[in-house]
Order: sequence, then structure tokens, then C-alpha cells
Amino acid sequence: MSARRLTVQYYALLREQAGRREESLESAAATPRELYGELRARYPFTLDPEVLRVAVNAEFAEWSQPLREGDTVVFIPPVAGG
Amino acid sequence: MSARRLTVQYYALLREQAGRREESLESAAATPRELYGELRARYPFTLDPEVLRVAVNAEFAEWSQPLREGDTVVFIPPVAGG
Amino acid sequence: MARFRFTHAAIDPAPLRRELADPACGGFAAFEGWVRDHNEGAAVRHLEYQAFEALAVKEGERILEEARTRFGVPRVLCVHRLGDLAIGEVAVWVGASAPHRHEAFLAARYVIDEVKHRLPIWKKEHYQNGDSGWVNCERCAAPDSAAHPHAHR
Amino acid sequence: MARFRFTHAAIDPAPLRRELADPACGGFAAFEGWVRDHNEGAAVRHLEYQAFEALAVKEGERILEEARTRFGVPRVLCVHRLGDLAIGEVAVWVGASAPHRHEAFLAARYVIDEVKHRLPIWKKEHYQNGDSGWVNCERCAAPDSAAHPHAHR
Repeated sequence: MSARRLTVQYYALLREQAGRREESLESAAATPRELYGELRARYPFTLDPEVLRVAVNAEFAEWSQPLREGDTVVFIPPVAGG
Repeated sequence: MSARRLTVQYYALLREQAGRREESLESAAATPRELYGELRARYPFTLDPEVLRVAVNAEFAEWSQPLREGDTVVFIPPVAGG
Repeated sequence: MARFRFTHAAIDPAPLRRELADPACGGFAAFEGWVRDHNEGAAVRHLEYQAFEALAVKEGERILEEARTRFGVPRVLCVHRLGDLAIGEVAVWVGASAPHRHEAFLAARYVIDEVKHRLPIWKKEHYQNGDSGWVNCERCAAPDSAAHPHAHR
Repeated sequence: MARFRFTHAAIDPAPLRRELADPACGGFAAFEGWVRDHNEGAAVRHLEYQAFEALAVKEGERILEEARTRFGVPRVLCVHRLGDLAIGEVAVWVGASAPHRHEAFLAARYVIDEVKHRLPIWKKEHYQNGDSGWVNCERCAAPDSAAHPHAHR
């Protein structure tokens, strides 16, 4: 279980709940799903992963997509819609 | 069969074929249908009444509507549509 | 509430959309009819619009009132140009503002469709080759007019 | 062909519609989203828009390309505002010019519908009573979120 250096960017409600726009971190998470689980342990995120989408390197991605060294990950809250 | 004083206004192709925008005339025509028949004898109108609509005093009217002294009659060519 | 009107001057959309501003409205839809450089294969040099104004303004107001009632759209406006128009000029402008976008789109579309079909407004095309013709009339007047496809009322 | 873009400055529709001018086009349809003074019964004081710009611009370009291909519309453009907006300001502008009006309307409608649903853009409403909330997020985060009606992808 090797750790990767990842960048995570936060938007909207997640930005407020994380208290930051972006961070660089070492994580053993192999997928976005595992990464969100890690982050929920650290921040008071109220959004379940079921209502989020995920992007890796500024493209929509699967929750199960393998994360690689240097990836930038964004969890996407429900959009304004309307 | 008494004559009435009527005003006729012409638009678009009818204006070009009548060579005038408007005229005042005495006519024995009892309805717009009869009036158009009279005018066709005088001007080289190529439009059949079937493709025209008629207005009396700036409201759409029936071809069989009785004409009254002082009425203003307009025969309406097919509109641009599109 | 003179919401339908004609103008002989160039149509500037900017002040027209400001007439429809409404803090209760979240959606604004507009349509502009522009003079194209061709029609049915013929190169167009310029256009001439003529209207039976007294009747067209009344019927135009009726169309706008129908749009307001039918779609619950508080503000809707239509301005139609008359006279000689060059390629690219605005021939007709329609705008509608509504609480939500769906109604704004429906109202704008309804108005332009009805204006094109119901109002006594005629368009003469002047072609690059020197010919000219009143759109629809010339074909109606042709010997095979019984076969042409557009409906008359 | 950067046809989708964000701006932090007020959107002025006049120069945007000029970008879509085309002598081969006879119809131009536009949509503007305006900041309303209320939403679902609450009085709104101002709005804040935030976007994941790197992804939203790419996805926005894809939407415009889909509109061009699907409806055969040569020119289509969308500009979205970010930052703090006052009541009545333009949050988003969409314009489409096409040979005929039907396609122009369809393209403008398609673009705004897709933009609203697919782009990572968030809206925080600040209410007259001092409360504020990210639209859709707060309800998703509420305990009864399983019952709320909007779809997630």
C-alpha cells in the first residue's frame, strides 16, 4: 500500500466545510471513493458520495478509477441546475 | 342598387398593380367580393380572391360582409410568412 | 401598453431588452429576424417591408396578449421594422421575460410564429440579378398556384 | 473557437450578439438568465456563482459543439458570470444564429438546459433574512435527502 501525492480542490459547500480551496496530500487511497472516505474522517462533510460526481485531472471520472501519483481530484457537489 | 362612397387602400403587389396607395370611389358593390370583382375589371390584378383576405375599417372581415357608406376596404395579399 | 410597434429606423435590441427588465423574472428569451443574403437559392441584395399598420398593430397586440395569458409571461414585446433593409439588419425583434426559462422560450416562439403568419406585413426581395418580387405573392399569382404548398386563411 | 467562457465582469449582451452576426443567417435566438429577487418563497438579496472552471469550460465547449452538430446551427455562444451578482444582473447568456428560426430556438434551448445540468457551476443564495445556502446542496445534505426529487449523475 504505497502513498501517492495528490492535489484535491474544493468547491461550493465542500470548500466551506473543508475550510480551504485546495490542498496537496499524501494518500494511500487507491480510488476517488477511498479518498473521499479519508477526507470525510478529517472534515465535517455532509454530502454523501451518492450525490457527488468526481473529476480527475479536470475530466469526469469513475469513483473506481485508479489514482496515480500527481493526480488532481475534485469532488463535484450537485450543480445549481434550475 | 345604390352606390356607396368607399375608400380602398392597396398594399404590396396590389399597390403596384393598381398604381396607387389609396383611392376613394363610388361603387354599387354590396360586398367586398363584388368590389374586388369590379376592381379586377379596372386593374391588372393577378391575385385570385381565394389567396386574399379582406379587412373593413382595419378589422378582418368576411367577403360577404355588407359594405356601408364610408367604409375603408383593404384586400390583403398573402403575407411574407417564413 | 403599446407592446407591439413598427419602426422605420434601425432596431437596436439593447434598449428593448431593458424594457423587459423585471426583478421577479429569472429568464429572458429573445428572437431576432435578420435579413439574409439569400432565399431559396437566389442572392438577395436588400429587402423592403411594407405593412397595413392600422390592422397589424391591433393584431400584434392581440398576439402579445395571447402569449401573456397562455404562458403566464408578464412581459413580452415585439418591434417590426418597415422600409428598406440591408443584409444583416434586424427585421423583427421579440423578447419575453418570465419567472422561468421554459415560459420565456415558449412565449417568444409563439409570438414570432403568429406574427409571421397573421400580420399583414409584406416583404419584397430585391435580388443581385436585378429581379425583385413580393415573397409568396408572386407564386400565388403564377398559373400553377393551385399546387403551391402554403396555406391561406 | 473559444465559444464558451466565464467572466467576472457584468455581461453586456450587445457585443455578444454581434459576435454571432452572419449574412447567411435569418434567425437569432438568445437566452439570458437573470438573478431573481426570490426563489422558492425566500426573498433573495444577492447571489454568488462559483465554477470548477477547468472542467466547465471543456464541458461547455462540448455542449456548444453538440448544439452545432445536432441542429446544424453555425454559430452558438455561451458566457457565464461568476462571483457576486445583484438582483437583475445577467448570470448567463446564450445566443445562436441559424439560417432559420426553428434551429436557432432549439440550439439556444438545448445549450441552456445542458449548461444548467452538466456544468460544475454552483450558486449560493444570500437571503434577505441573513441566511444563505448553496442551491441543491443543502437539501442533498439534509437527512431526508433520499426523498428529494432532482437527479444526480
